[in-house]
Amino acid sequence: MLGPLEAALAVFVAAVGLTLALRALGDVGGATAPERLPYAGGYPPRVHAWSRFHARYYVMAFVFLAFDMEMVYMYPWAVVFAREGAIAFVEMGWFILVLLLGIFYTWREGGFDWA
Amino acid sequence: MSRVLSRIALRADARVFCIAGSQSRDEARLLRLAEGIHLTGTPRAANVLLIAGELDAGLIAPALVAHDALSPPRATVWWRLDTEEALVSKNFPNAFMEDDLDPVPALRRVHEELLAGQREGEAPLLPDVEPAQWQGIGPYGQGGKGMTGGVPYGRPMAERADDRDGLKLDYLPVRIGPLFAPLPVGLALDVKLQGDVIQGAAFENLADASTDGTSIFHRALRVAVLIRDLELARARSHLEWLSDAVAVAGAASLSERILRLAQQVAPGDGDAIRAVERTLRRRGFFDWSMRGVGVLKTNALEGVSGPVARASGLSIDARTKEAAYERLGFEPLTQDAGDAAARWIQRVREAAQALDLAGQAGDERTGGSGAIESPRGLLTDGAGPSTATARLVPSLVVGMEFGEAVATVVSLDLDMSEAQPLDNHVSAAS
Amino acid sequence: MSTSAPVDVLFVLFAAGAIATAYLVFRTDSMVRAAYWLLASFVGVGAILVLLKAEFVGLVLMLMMAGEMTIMAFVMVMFMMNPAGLNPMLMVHQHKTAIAAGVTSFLVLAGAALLTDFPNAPATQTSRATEELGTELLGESMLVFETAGAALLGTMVGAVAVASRRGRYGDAEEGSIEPPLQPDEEWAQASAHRTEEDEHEPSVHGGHS
Amino acid sequence: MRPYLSPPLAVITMIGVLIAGSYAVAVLEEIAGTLVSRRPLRLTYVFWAPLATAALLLTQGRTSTERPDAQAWALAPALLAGLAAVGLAVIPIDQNTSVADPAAGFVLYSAAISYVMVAVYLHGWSANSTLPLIGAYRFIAQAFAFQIPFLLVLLAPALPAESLAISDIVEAQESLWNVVRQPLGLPIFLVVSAAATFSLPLDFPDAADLAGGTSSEVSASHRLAWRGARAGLLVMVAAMGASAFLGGWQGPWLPGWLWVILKTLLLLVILIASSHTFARLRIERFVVLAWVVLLPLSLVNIFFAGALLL
Repeated sequence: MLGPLEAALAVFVAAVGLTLALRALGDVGGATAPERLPYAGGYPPRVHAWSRFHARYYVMAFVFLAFDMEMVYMYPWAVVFAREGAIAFVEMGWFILVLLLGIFYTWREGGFDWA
Repeated sequence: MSRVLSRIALRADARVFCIAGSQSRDEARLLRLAEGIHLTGTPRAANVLLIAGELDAGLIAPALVAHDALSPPRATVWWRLDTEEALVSKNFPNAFMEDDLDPVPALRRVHEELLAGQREGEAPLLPDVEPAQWQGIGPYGQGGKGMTGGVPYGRPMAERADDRDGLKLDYLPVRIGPLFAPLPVGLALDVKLQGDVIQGAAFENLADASTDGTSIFHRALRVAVLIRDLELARARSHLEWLSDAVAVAGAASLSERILRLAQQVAPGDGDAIRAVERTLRRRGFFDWSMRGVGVLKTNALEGVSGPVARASGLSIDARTKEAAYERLGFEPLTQDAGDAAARWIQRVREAAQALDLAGQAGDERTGGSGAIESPRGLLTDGAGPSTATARLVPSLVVGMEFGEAVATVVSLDLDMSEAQPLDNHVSAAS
Repeated sequence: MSTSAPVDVLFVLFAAGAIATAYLVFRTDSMVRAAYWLLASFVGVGAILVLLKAEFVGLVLMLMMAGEMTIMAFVMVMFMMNPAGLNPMLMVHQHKTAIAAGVTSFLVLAGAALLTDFPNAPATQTSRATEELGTELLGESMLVFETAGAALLGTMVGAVAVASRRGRYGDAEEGSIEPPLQPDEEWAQASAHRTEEDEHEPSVHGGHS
Repeated sequence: MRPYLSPPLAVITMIGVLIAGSYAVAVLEEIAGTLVSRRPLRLTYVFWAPLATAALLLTQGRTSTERPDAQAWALAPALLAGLAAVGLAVIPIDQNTSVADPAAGFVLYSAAISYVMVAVYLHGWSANSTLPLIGAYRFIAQAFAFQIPFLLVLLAPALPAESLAISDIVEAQESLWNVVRQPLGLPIFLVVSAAATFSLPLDFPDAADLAGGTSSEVSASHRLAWRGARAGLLVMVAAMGASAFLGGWQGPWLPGWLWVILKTLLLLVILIASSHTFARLRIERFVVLAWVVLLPLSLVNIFFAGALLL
């Protein structure tokens, strides 16, 4: 058996299902064209909003990608830290320091600014 | 089941989307303090539309769009505020008419009647016509040809334009306003959005130009009025603006408190306002939120007067030329930064100064000379300060993130009804 | 090998879900949907890993993929025309080759899975796995782990250098303009020349032809 | 095997906790708003308003927009509610009592937090409308900025516990709560949890300057679902803060579950009060602040916590 994860799964499925049901309780009013107009202050939009959206922070997204990887190492490290002691401290310290260099570099290059 | 829900829902605040004609802004703003109703920022969240006063001709069409965006069952209340014309009643035939000074009972009644099923929800007012012919066109009948052509689902798709970081992605031409809650009534901002950054901007003023306002400042153009009353009105105007601006910054409850304070201040209450300044500073409104946003250099300020000019370091104030103010020892306050934070601080300090002046003024009078320093700047016969200030908007917001642009426009304190109707286009600079 | 019925049922559900959502990635026209169908497929795989008692690895897979697939979604929306599929289109290219490649690799992998004689070593303790991983990382595989750090730094610097247009030393173009051919020619002229060339580049437009 | 509730019992408990939690959040919001705006406090109104508003939203008609991504739109609030439920489920209710407390509970919780980004992005994207779309993209930037500090600051309590299970993390605080042992932890956690729940002063995706952002096009039952799910999220982070930093069920005199509720309420009060206190940052500045200040600070916090153990 799955143990606690079984309960977690059940809870997730139930919450999603019940919220979907709750949302479905309200009937869909407003099916005519003027009722469906996206609202931005009283004028209809000239084009569809779905377009090649220029996310200004793409550089940050790539840095996030690298850091997200790093998190994977942090979890097992945290568990064994107390037992491994100083060596774990130094190893992770070095690892993090290297990554902090990356953050510092990105910051200096303006990578966190809106392009 | 639904009857039980309706009975419980009776206790809820009525969700009201309020559209104020540009002459009724002050009355409409006070409804934020009312109990039993809740003003929403978007019509989707409301089912009662409140129209305050007579709508400007340019606001009728947008108001119809807002009406149809309400979630059904919907109703309209027209709070007449003793207007004579009847643009509203012509365009909103089913509107519940309210002549009373306080529209809240009428709003509650409509809300309760809707819930009890005694009042039928209004049908949409605009014709049920798709924006363009699309059904059956294209290989799948979706209205488009090719990858980006046609009008899928009745609307064209965005086109591409160069951007400042060398990418060539789509831009969205969008009209924000004139009934977009954070912006001043009547200001329709036409922006070209690439991502959330504004690449080109223009605006149209949809408010009716009003040459003869009813405020004490308009009266002071012709007759002498008590400085005490004039300065009190100035402080109120600044505080009411502050209440709006704080609400756009997200702090609804603080906004309410400031609006209440605006109603209660009396001549000599300068210290109460200085306490507000300290509160705002402590909470980060100046340093976190508005510092460095929308910087105005003095050389860009042609024709601009009032707090906007003084926050950029120009010491111009029509009051300095008046003997009465000289007797009171009036000195205009200025600041150097010229950013949104400076404009916020400028108005708060001027409100405090105005209350101090009002406290000392005694029976001194001013006015009648055809020019007066209004809260927004120099007001003369037939020309208000907002004309020049509004002209700054397009060039100022280009290159800004959307929220920054909204904060900048709010910090200018525009009254579109005193700005000349104009159409000002500025495109992307970079 | 002993498994219980609910685990089997869940395995079948997640496996079928992973395959079905992976298939839907190619059946939708919307970039956002495609990215999140792929995410759903990864979640299915992660859930299977959890069922295989690799609790930590499975959950971390789910955790990471949320960020990764969101990045994929917004980058695809950024650069693909018609990103929401308002005009229907085909998400696959080179149909036949793709199908052949897909079927072949499926057969090879399935064959490998079925024909290999896997050791029968049911996992019993789940709580130890994370610790073992940690000990491994800090002990024998220390060099791998630290190399990963350096590699991630390289990734970051590379990503920033490639993607960022503005840097400490000014706009990216300024550095990327090749030196003039003639020694007396100005750099600015060379750059003006280049910009002109760029503008003649044919624009990629779908529908208007 | 760790103790957990059987699935039906777990579902009933969690649904109850979520509903009660959302109600508590709504009441606290109402009280905070009343106090800050200096309105007179009407207690009957305060306790009735959330219920009445929910009923009102359920009687209204749900509107749509032109060609929305209808399924994704419906999924967004449901996913958010599901995440709140899972995140809450891993938090122990009492000594030896948890709804679901897996060995890698902390990883499961982190995963739930990172899927908030998916839910909010879908919520804004699906309407095919400009303002929600801007809100959606704002939240991606916000999520990239807060996620790493969020995970790091919660990792520090795992060091002394030598485990990724939340109950072990609570247990390890028997002698000293982490709020004392890791003084940087709770403040950083409060900042990033305001970001994770997109509540003021970091409510960028649903901000007032976008007239509601991702929720500016939603009405009726959808609005109720979204608000309820967001309130659930707030409870979820507050409960985690109570367990990771304030010793969870540990405390004298009172039963453990009551301590959990009281500590969670305390953090909810702090979060909601600060949302009525501080001004909103600009999103561009928050991003830089999170990377350049919060992230290094949370690393310092981890190393400080580690050095104490050596």
